[in-house]
Amino acid sequence: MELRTTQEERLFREKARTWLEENVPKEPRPPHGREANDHDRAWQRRQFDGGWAGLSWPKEYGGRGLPLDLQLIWFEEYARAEAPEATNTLYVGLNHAAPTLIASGTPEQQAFHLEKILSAENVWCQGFSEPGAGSDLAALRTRAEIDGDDLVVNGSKIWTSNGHYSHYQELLVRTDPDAPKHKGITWVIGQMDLPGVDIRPIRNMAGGDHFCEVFYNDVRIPLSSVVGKVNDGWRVAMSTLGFERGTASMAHQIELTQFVENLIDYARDNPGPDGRRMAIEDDTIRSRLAAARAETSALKAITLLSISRARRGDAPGPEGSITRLFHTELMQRVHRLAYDLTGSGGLEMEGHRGWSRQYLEQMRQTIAGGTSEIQRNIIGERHLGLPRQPVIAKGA
Amino acid sequence: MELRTTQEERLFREKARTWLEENVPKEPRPPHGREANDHDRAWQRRQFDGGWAGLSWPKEYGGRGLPLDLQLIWFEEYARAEAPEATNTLYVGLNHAAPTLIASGTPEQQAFHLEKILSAENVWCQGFSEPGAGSDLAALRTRAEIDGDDLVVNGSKIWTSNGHYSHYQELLVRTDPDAPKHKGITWVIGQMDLPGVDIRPIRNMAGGDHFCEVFYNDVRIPLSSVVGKVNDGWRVAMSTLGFERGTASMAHQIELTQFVENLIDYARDNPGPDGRRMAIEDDTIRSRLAAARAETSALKAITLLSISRARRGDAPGPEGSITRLFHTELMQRVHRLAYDLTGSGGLEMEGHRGWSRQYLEQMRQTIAGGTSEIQRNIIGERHLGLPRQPVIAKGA
Amino acid sequence: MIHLLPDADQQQVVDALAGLLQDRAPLERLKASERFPDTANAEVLGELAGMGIYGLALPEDAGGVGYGPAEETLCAIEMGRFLVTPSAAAATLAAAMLADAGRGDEAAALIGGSATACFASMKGKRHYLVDARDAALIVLVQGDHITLYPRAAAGSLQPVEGLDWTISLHQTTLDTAQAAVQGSPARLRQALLLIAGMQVGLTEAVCAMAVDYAKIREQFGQPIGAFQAIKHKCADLAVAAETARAQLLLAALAGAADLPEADFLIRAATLVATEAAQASTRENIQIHGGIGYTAESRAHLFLKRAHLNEWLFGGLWAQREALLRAKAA
Amino acid sequence: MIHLLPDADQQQVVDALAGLLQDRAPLERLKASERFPDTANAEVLGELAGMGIYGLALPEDAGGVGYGPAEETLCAIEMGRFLVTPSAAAATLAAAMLADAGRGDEAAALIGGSATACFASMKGKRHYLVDARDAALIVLVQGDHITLYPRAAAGSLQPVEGLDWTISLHQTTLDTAQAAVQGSPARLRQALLLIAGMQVGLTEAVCAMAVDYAKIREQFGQPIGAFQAIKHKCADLAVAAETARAQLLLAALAGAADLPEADFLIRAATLVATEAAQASTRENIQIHGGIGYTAESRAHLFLKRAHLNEWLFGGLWAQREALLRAKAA
Repeated sequence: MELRTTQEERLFREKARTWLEENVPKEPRPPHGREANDHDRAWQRRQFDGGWAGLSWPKEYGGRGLPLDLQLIWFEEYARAEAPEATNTLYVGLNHAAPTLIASGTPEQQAFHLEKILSAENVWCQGFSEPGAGSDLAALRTRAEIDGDDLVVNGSKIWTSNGHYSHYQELLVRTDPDAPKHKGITWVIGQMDLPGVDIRPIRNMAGGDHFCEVFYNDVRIPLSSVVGKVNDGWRVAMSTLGFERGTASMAHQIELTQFVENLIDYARDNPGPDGRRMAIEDDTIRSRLAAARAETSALKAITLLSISRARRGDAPGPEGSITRLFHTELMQRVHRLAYDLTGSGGLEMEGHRGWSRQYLEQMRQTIAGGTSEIQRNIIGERHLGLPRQPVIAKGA
Repeated sequence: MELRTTQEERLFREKARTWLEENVPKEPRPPHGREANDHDRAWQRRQFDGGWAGLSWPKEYGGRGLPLDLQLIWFEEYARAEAPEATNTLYVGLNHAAPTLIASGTPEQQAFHLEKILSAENVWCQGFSEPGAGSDLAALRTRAEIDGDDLVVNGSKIWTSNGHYSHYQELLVRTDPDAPKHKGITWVIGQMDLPGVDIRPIRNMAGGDHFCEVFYNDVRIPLSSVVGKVNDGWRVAMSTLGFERGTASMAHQIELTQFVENLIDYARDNPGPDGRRMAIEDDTIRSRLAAARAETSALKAITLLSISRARRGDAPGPEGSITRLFHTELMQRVHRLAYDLTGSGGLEMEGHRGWSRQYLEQMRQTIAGGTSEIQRNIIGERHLGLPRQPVIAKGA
Repeated sequence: MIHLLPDADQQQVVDALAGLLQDRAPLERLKASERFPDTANAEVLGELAGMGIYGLALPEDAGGVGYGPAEETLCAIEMGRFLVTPSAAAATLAAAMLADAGRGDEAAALIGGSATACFASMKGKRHYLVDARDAALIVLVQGDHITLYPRAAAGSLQPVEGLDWTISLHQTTLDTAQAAVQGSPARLRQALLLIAGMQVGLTEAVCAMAVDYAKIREQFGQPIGAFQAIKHKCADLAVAAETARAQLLLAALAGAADLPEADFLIRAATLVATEAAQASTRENIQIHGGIGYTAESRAHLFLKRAHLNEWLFGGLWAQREALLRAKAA
Repeated sequence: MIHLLPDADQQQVVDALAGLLQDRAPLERLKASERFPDTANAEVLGELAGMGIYGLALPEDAGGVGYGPAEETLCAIEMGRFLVTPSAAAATLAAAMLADAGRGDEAAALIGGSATACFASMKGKRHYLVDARDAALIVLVQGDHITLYPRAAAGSLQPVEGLDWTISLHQTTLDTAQAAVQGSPARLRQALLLIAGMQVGLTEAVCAMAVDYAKIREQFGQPIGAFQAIKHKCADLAVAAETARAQLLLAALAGAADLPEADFLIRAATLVATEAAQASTRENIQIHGGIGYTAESRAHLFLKRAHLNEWLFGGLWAQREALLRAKAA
């Protein structure tokens, strides 16, 4: 246990601050859709060109090989500079696909894809969930049959974030229908413009079309696009999920901290939901603001604990679900607080600074990428070692 | 749907008020133990002699056969008169044992016991739960073998409220160990002073010894004490539980309403947990008091809904678990609020007016008589028709 | 004697309304993924006028049907269940206030459907109008007051994007000097009961919706309702629905009988029903998982309406304060 | 670089203390169903003095061991886990304040165990003394101040029945004019970290206790931990323990480094740890079911201590206010 600021950290922080001051886009990021994606790509490209992309990626893959501590400093300065949301439409590529390719990809796959992800030349989306499977990810049924040098894919995926403007997809397909549920799955790089791929955006309750449903009709994907081995996709995917549940959401957390400070400032200067006094003078609001402030700090603290474990060499484990569960539920509490702060202003979709819309969008936090219920199962069973829940075989 | 005050109700209310004014004990009820029981018995006897006991019991069993509406008026006047807690050490006899004997007892059992329950000559306790069984009531293992005209009982019971000063016990024993879990159970009247009965009080976390553990060593109980038929005890017991979960806790609810009003009065006149202003001026306290007031009203309302269903002739059903769940969790919220109101005064066991002790005692609400988890199962499965949870047979 | 179950006559009124709504305004009319056109709300309002619902609790000599608060509250539950525009309740209240003021012709126009009304809600010193369309009258519930304004009291209407897609929303400024009628305390109670009634109706709707889904949606080889995480959420929805309904009906009867504790019971009803509605509509989304987050599911419409309804009576804070001031039984 | 895992040296300190406590002050010493005699607390305090724990973070030239806030906070967690009397923390704080004031001999007496200290807590205009016994010194944390009083500043001690059976409780009135030392801001931070540390320790203890029980207790033919209702509660306990520990250690390091956000992080730690401790100790009782409600289970001791600890730093309300005033990172 120690806290010290090294000379390297100090210099890095200074450089980051200077660069951000000079380069952060002046125009606001569009809230969603293709416009948001265009903005994200331009901004990522600028970071890439400036040498600020892939800070913690290994050097041999185009990154800078810096420790997570420096990555964290970058995000801190990033938030301080009020740079655009770091958790954006490039998240899957940068935080899922690239780590998977680094861990399990072939040298050819790595050479072709990694830099294009980092420079935002290519946008990636995920293709894990299916309409019938939901939280039971391994129940996926999208089939892929080997035909010559190709996989021929038929089926559909759902909850594919940003699918309609992505170039590539992390695709999980069933290559052996006779194997047990978790076997017989293959992880493959899907190209979104292949013949037979049909992408339909799904409108969400906040009016955005962040998610898509993707249909595959005899889509031919070369076997050279398989990552890891055929039928070994579950293991490949789980390593990616472990990564997501660890430190990848660091930027998000720091943004949340900033958001809470904004709420406190707002509450000092604006009437509360009762319309009679400044919001901060209402003890119920005060108390929720104090809790939000303390809990966002604790969120950062558990991430620092994860980084400490990573520094010790621990592989990402099920305790990542603790971070994820706490993070997602806290996000909802904080955004509900923001919504409540605006009183009847919450009747407008944008409300104050979009807080109503964000309140609605945060509903996905405890659902997407594994519901809170699933996270609690993982924590209970894999982290605490409690017995698995009994399952009755179908038809029993 | 209607609300009207009949002449009968008006007269009944007046008479009740007058009688209570003249008869409510002046001295406070001791908080627990045998002293509380003595007090309860004297007070019950006075009500019995005055014709105010067993208001809604059928006339042929010594009651007055009045509708539940009048029973409710009685409890309202009872609370208004600040009479001693109505939910007292005689609860099991009056609200479990007597209804069971009325529903399933023999004429001899009824003739012998009912009046003695009503007049508090005999105190009853329950003997359902067992150390190993917990919420899985039907897993009980206390054996009873038929030997001549007797049952010979061996085993032990736990969570027997007031067992150490009870005369009789509602005892569930296993008479057929080879039958399925819910079969082979018999409901029998146990006498607490029989040879082989050993009663050991269990101290609870608030320091009282409300509960006992009871051990049975070759205890001989005549077969004439069986209520219902041998091996039919589960059905007999369930009808009693249904009764408990319906309207039996009406008195309790009205007491809770009074308690919340006391909290509001206290909050107006006393500094809050921050020590800086009257408690009522703290919005977090205000908000909790308002919620408590609204919710105790809603508790009374769902009981009135139960009474309405009873009036229509509906048998007590699983929706009784809704009342019970809401009631017990509300009790805990309200008593936690009382505890918090006193600030650092909560460091004392008695706190203000015993609120600390009561806060601790209320911990049992969501455990005893079926945990909240069990109540939610019942509501989900029996009331809403959701599928039962999968169960793996032992050793599977 | 307090009886909280509808008698045969009351059940008939409820059934008639539910039948009409199921027939002419089923939930399927709401294309969940699109904003709902104003004209569609107008059609539903017209159907309800045809049934005489806006004068249900007015005496016959005032052009009403002669039922009371109990029947009207039961009907509000059905309207909440079908996500009927709150302008139906506004029309009921406007008609009643006009009748009280001896303006029978204007009341008759509302009851007959040839004129319509809408709710307003405070937004700082300005106001929102909810489903304004061509409403001739505006109902504002704020604090301990209910006030009826003529349309002319509203300045220019500025359309804003509402949270609730099924209802149009405008900003304006009401000239409070131009009040048409200051409603009586009885009308305030009626308004609170109607709004709480809509909250109860949608609470019951999402409870049923969640339970139905939990029975058919399978995960890990079994219906999700078999898992305690989901089953217990459903149980909590049932508790919320039962308590909110019981409190509402008790409050309605107390209001009708003008009991001293009526105000207390009615404020308790708005509080309990709104907490129930907001918590239940939220949990319904969670129980539905991914599909519940999409605009294609109707789950979000209930959540948004539960928030909208809160502001028809001026927000929960005002309810709490009124509740603490009110005299308990 | 912020590293939140103990290094080998720090782990050694923790292990030594845990070993001592397991050996000399195991939880089994607390007869859960009886009040715990004062003398037993005195014995534990003596054992800890023997290890030099009260001077752990004081420099060697001040009679201490020369470790820092990090090690001391880790030790506070262990003391919380074993329900050590808070007088251990009081002795640490009193020794530090005396050393700051140049009263080395008195500090040495505390470190050596020949004198003891206890905490006070405000009760209106009067005070509670917690585990007072023959304590020579009294530590009061209130608002932004920490003050050390001589025993003589306390009026007559009136014994009261405490909620926490393992600790004696007295009412008295402190003559605030008789303060021995006004502690520095650093001592206030130290006090908050020690108290929060005890909260974290008992949070971890009940998480482990609940999980262990959920694995062995069977109902309906399987361990109760297989049921989601229990499993998910255990998961929440794990989340509470992990967040409370991480926040505490971050705050301790920030305090040691005197970062500008140290006060913020430390108040956040007291808040998070106390919420975690009170919620977790409560859920542990529920998970234990009937046995958890009895005095024979130790579950209640943890709950009561979580409440007691809250008042050692003047209550949650004060923490919230201080947190809102403090400068964030």
